[in-house]
Amino acid sequence: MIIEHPLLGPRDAQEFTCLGDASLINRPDWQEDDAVNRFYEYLYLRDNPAGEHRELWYHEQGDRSWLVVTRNTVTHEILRVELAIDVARTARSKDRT
Amino acid sequence: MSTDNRLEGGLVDRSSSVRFSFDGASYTGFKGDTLASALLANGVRLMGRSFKYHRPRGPLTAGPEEPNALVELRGKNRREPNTRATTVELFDGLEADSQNRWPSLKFDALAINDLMPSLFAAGFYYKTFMWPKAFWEKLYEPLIRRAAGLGSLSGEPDPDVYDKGFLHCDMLVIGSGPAGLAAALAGGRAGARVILAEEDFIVGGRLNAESFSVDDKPGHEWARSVFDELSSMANVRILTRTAVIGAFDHGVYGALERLTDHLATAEPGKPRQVLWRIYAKRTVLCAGATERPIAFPNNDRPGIMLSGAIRSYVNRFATTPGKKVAIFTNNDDGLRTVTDLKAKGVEIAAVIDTRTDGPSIDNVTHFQGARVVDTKGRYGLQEITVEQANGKTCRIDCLALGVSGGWNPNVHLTCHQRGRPVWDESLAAFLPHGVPEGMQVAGAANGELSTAAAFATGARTAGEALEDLGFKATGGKLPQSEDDPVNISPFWYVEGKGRAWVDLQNDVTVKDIKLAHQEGYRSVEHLKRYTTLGMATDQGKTANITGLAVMAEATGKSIPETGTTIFRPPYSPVAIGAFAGRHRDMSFRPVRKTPSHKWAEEQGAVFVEAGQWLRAQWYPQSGETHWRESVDREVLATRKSVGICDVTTLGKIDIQGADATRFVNAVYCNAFAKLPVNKVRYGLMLREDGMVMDDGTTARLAEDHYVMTTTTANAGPVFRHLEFCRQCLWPELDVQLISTTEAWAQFAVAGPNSRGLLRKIVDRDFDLSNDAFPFMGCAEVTVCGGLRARLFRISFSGELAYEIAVPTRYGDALVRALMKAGEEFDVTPYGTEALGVMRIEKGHVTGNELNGTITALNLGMERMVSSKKDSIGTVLSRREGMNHGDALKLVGLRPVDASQAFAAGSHFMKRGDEASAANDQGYMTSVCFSPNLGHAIGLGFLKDGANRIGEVVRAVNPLQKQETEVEVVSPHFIDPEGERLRG
Amino acid sequence: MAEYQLEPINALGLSETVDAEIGLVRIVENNANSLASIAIRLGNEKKFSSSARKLLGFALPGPGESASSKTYSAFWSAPNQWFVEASEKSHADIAHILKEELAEMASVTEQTGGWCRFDIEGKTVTSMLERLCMLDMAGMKAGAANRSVIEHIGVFLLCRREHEAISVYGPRSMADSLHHALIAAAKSIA
Amino acid sequence: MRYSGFRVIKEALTGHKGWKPAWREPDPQPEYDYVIIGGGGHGLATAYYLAKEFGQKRIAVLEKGWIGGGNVGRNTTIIRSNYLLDGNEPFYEFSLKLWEGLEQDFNFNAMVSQRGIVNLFHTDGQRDAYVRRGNVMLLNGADAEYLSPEQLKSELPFLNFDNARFPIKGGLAQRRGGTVRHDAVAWGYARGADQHGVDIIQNCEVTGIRRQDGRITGVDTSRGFIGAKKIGCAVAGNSGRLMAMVDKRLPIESHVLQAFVSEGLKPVLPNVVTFGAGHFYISQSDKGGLVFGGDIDGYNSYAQRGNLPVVEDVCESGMAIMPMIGRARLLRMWGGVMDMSMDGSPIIDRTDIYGLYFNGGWCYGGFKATPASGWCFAHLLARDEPHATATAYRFDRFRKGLMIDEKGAGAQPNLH
Repeated sequence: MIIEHPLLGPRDAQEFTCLGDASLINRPDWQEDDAVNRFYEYLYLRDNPAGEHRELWYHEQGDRSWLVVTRNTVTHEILRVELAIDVARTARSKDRT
Repeated sequence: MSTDNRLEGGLVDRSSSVRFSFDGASYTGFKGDTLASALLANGVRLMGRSFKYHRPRGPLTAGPEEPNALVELRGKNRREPNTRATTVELFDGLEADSQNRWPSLKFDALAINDLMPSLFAAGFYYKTFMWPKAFWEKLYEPLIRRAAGLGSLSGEPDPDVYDKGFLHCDMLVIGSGPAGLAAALAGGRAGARVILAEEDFIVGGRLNAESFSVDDKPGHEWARSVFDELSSMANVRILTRTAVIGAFDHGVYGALERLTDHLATAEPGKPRQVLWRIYAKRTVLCAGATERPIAFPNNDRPGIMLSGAIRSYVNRFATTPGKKVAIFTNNDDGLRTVTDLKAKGVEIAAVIDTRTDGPSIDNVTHFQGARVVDTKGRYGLQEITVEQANGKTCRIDCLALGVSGGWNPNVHLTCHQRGRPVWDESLAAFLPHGVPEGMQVAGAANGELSTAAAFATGARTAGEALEDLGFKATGGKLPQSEDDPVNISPFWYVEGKGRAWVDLQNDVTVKDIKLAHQEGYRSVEHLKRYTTLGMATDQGKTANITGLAVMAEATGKSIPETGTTIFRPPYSPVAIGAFAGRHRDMSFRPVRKTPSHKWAEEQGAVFVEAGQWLRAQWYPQSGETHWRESVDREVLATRKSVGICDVTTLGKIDIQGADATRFVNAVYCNAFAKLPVNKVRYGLMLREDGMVMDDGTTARLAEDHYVMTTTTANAGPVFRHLEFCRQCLWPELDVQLISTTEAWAQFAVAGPNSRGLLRKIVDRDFDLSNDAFPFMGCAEVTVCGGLRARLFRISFSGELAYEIAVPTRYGDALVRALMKAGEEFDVTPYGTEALGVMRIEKGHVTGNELNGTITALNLGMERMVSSKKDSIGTVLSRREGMNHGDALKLVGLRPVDASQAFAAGSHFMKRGDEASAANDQGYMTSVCFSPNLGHAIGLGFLKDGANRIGEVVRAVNPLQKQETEVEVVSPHFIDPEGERLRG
Repeated sequence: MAEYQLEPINALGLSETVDAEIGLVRIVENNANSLASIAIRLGNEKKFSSSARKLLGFALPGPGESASSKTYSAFWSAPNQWFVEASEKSHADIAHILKEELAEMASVTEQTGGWCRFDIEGKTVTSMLERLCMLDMAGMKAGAANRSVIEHIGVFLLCRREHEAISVYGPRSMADSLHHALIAAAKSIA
Repeated sequence: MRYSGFRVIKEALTGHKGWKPAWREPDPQPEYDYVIIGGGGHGLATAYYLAKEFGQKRIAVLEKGWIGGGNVGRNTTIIRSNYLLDGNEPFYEFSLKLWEGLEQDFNFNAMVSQRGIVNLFHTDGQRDAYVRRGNVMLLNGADAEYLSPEQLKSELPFLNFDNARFPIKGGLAQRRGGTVRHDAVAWGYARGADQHGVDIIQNCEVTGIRRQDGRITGVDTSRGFIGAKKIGCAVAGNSGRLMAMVDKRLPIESHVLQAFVSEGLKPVLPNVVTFGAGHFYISQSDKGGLVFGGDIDGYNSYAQRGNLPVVEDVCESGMAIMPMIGRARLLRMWGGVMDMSMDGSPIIDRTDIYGLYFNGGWCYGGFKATPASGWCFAHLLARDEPHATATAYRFDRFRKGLMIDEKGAGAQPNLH
């Protein structure tokens, strides 16, 4: 597979480590009453679609960026690649508003 | 039988004769021959035995699709079993042997199977060999295993080396027949980066095997001229002897280049083959087509081969499989063989055309609407029986029979991403469908079977791809060549009494397929698996479609309704060694050496693998005969005076930034918010699921600067985790991370005299006294007259100890200086074993304890998990199942009888309990002999262990037939109050 | 004068530089430089880039690139992070030198000891490296700087001259393995 | 019809006219007591044991394609019960015991071959972990044997003892482990289930699960609605897809695991060998092919195919430990979609929808588990309580913190 790195262009997926569902970015608030349950759902119940999937990949043998890769799990086609730090910042700023 | 079937002409080099041997007999061929063509030229038709019935076989094909002519090539540790004689390029001194036969190719004992074919019908083994139960492994299976298999491995390590390589291009052209050459020319002339890959050792594909002319030149000459033109282009790379073996995601292709297989010996250090990974923006697949046979009774005799293969032998290799040849066809292409044979003066015994309306041929015995219904000649064809249109049969003498059932486009690579070809009625063949992204198919592979159409579609397809990529295709005149239509009337098999083979190698007959149908194995997948159709080394390249057609007829459905089998990589079999490349033996993975490696080697150290690192395990001294002597000495010397150990392998992560404190506090479960500058603290890192991930010490070098250490094994995973936390969880924090594991050479200096030793190394302006630099202090210092260094007062051994770090290139010098400076204290270098002993004596945990299923509670560190802050893992560590009353707790163990030993991996049982899973109380994680205590000691996890100090339990180890009574004690065997390390 | 003098050794463990000529390529161990990493502190991007430009003599290069002046050269290593290189003779303490100029704006980390460097030159550099590395070696332009993998070893590859000269930086602990891989590939294509 | 040597000879003499289809091809009934979704090894075994051992009737197995076309036909055929943890070892040992009598039980030769499995270890830490594991096996009544390097050298002389990057320090053997002809397992169970009256309905894809008042009523399929009192879901690899029909998220991801076979070779490898310093396991089939595999590709996938890096990684490991295979040719590679659970262990449990039962999350362990999985799932379906060896395979173990994590890799499916 080839991942179109937003900064570095096409790179062999072999340089990357895949973590899985990008919803791991959305870590729950530890102070909520049902924090244990929220963390359970956050950590264990991840998206696993047959189709488009947003997932985290780490450029371990490259620039150490975490990327959010939108990939079709049936065809392996990659539709979008973003820097995870940008995605996370956007998510955090939305949280705050 | 003739001994010389060599003809005039051809593309072999008659000036270069080549000697070779087959089954010990010597022969001569020419450069440019394959093993099969040279053997045929020498009148040898019998080259192999089939898998199940051990039927005598000769080549069916002249290419990689060969099912029959498999040999063991080369000898000794270079033996290559199952090598297709039809693709082996002849070289001087080549040695080949037949296989799957005993005692000889001609007299094969297991050919007895052929006398009872009915017993060995499809799937017979699923229905018997079940009684008595014990007989399967003892009797039946060994017999079957010995009879099965084909060639044999040498059993010796492969002596050759293999390379891997990586190529990038705009356009990859697969196959160099007319379509491929046209495509490559278009790409080359447009200035694109083109790779042309050809499996054969010359370019041209069928142009080399046919007698057509192209632009008034013989086809092979035209191919040669294009080769010359392409070779002159800097932007084109031609890879001959290179099979593209797989189409992977996003335009990544695997290709195997054979560099030295055509040579008697390779130069040392030169690879035999290269496995290329080709990154192609676009791919034009011009893989051609493969002819398929017609099944008829006894259609497997040596001398019966594909009609097009005979043309390859005649036109390219200047050899005929026999002096008298018959042709059996259902299409016009089969008739071309007649013309070509006649042109070379080979006698045509007869032409049998299944069609009643096929073209007529002059001056040849020609049967229309006829079929071959039987053959004779056990070791080589002698005679065929023809059933004529009027139902009468006649026998015809012949030494070879060319069979053509039509051509199947080579769709293999189009299926590698699970594309499913579709049936085309007019060609009676499957055409590519659902091809991988970026791939386009041209020429015969796409069902364009005439040479002119191959040129046209090759050029056009390449042109489209080039335009997509932004290149301007130059167009240009297409070469002129034959443009004959395909006239085919599907005909798959001849009904008859005898066995009609569909899959020749695996001995799958028409009857087997019908039996599979009768027993309900009707889907293509069931058919393949039940009968083994298409599962042999040729992957059914010549068999699958016929098999499908037979099944279709049995089910009364059309072929497309019956299904299609798709092909998986690799397109042709690839040596496992080639996939491994250089990564074998000592080069399997890189070696990481510590800064003191060279010095340790000089000391005669014994090294041990710690992940990729090599670390000194102990330093034997003269007179020491057992490792324990060395380790005990190192431990005692360190605890008595001072020892030195290279601890560079621990991961070191530099953490800086305005929010570094917040960050460190959030990734460790224990509190770090108030760690003063110039202080070190032990940190416990949890995974988000609450299990311990790693531990280590983290030093605060400045307000906004920390250095975290990790265990050796987890340096990479922890760094990845921290980057995840930084980028994905807390992107608003000002934190910068970088690994400095390699940048600093770090040594533990441990023992009561460590301070005295370091006073001689650390520059005087730094006060090493206990008051000025107490336990858990850290500082940036200079050593040996100004070299910057880092000093940490931390202790893994439990002694007064320091770790000192200098830039890595000074590590070698530092260890030498430490040893020199330590002479007055009898300083001792110690290895990982002594390190391990001392940490067990002190009750520190390592990877043996931190096995990924252990919580802070299990370690007795539950109070470290701060509930007052958000840190990774704290929330889920509160789950009920991780906090129940009799949770495992870390304890120390010592033998009740001090002379007794025990082993890590033992399980704890209460005294008096039966040793069983139900009574399991926990397990031993680490064990060593403590030279200080004079007996074995261990660490382990025991249910409710903290409340069981003083209890005697049994450490049972049935695996090693050991059982020892052990007393549960505190895990801190030595200096439990920590007075030494604070001294 | 201290009692103990510390002399550095080369990454390959020798005191002299290893220099091998195989076929048309020459592989030379380079121990002449000091290295440090610099990473921008959040919110200091503007101030940092002008200070860095003043100090280094060039604007810090973008992703996948390198730049150099008489004294310094630098290559991009990660978003907002660079490796800066200078002669060890003049800049043995490169991290401190950079820190003095860039403190508060950037996190500076000593990296000299962390890396080994091999300079590869010759007509067949591309053929040699395409046996080792999945980057597009034939398409690599002068000034390109990329992190990738050679035989399971994480490396930086800097293109000094297109198709002619490449420097490979690898983890110092793996210098022997990296050197072995380079030599083996050079022999393969020699 | 009973299969036997006598029958084979009789049929051979009479032109094989008497063989009947191994299983019927019935049309679906309007309603069943039990509908098992998934005609793979586990689904067929479940139906077989439901009928044979638990005396249940009116059972159907629905298969979207052809039976045995999923992971039971796409694995590396290894059976073993060498597990470390309490939650797993008794279950896999139960499975191994069922394998030992399976062929006589369902009258089909699946070529259960207890040729032994050897796990190699390369460090002292691995040795300690294997000793712990071997003891767990013995304490659970399974067999285990500790092998010294010398013993290994005499048993497997072709291993890389002299020039290995990670030297072989010993091995843990389970002599009762081995291999089975994988396709035959599906066929044997199918034939056995069919003979006990189970309807095996192929080309019948479930498109929806109907519910009423919190309980299931049946399934919509490509062949119409089929009513059911109880539904058992046994579609590992596609568990997420199926359970999405009832809006249930699972602690499971789908990943692709590649497997490989070489060209046929004369016997060269007597048993199953696994490498401890890389991702590699290998055996030789009765037909002569070296069957081997390694790690999953590491990304979520339903594609039944993988990519080159893992192929290379597996072959590198193979060459590291067994350099004699260098000249054997890799013939075919394929991929299976695995249910990778969050702790590496399976789930056999009720769901919170009345009448809907789940079996999945098998990770790498699915094939060897087939008999016990079928038995335990049948037990749960028929009696509404877990079998004694499968009590830990519950959904709520993650919520409660009772993970069964053999590798200690945590909630990271691609590391199990």
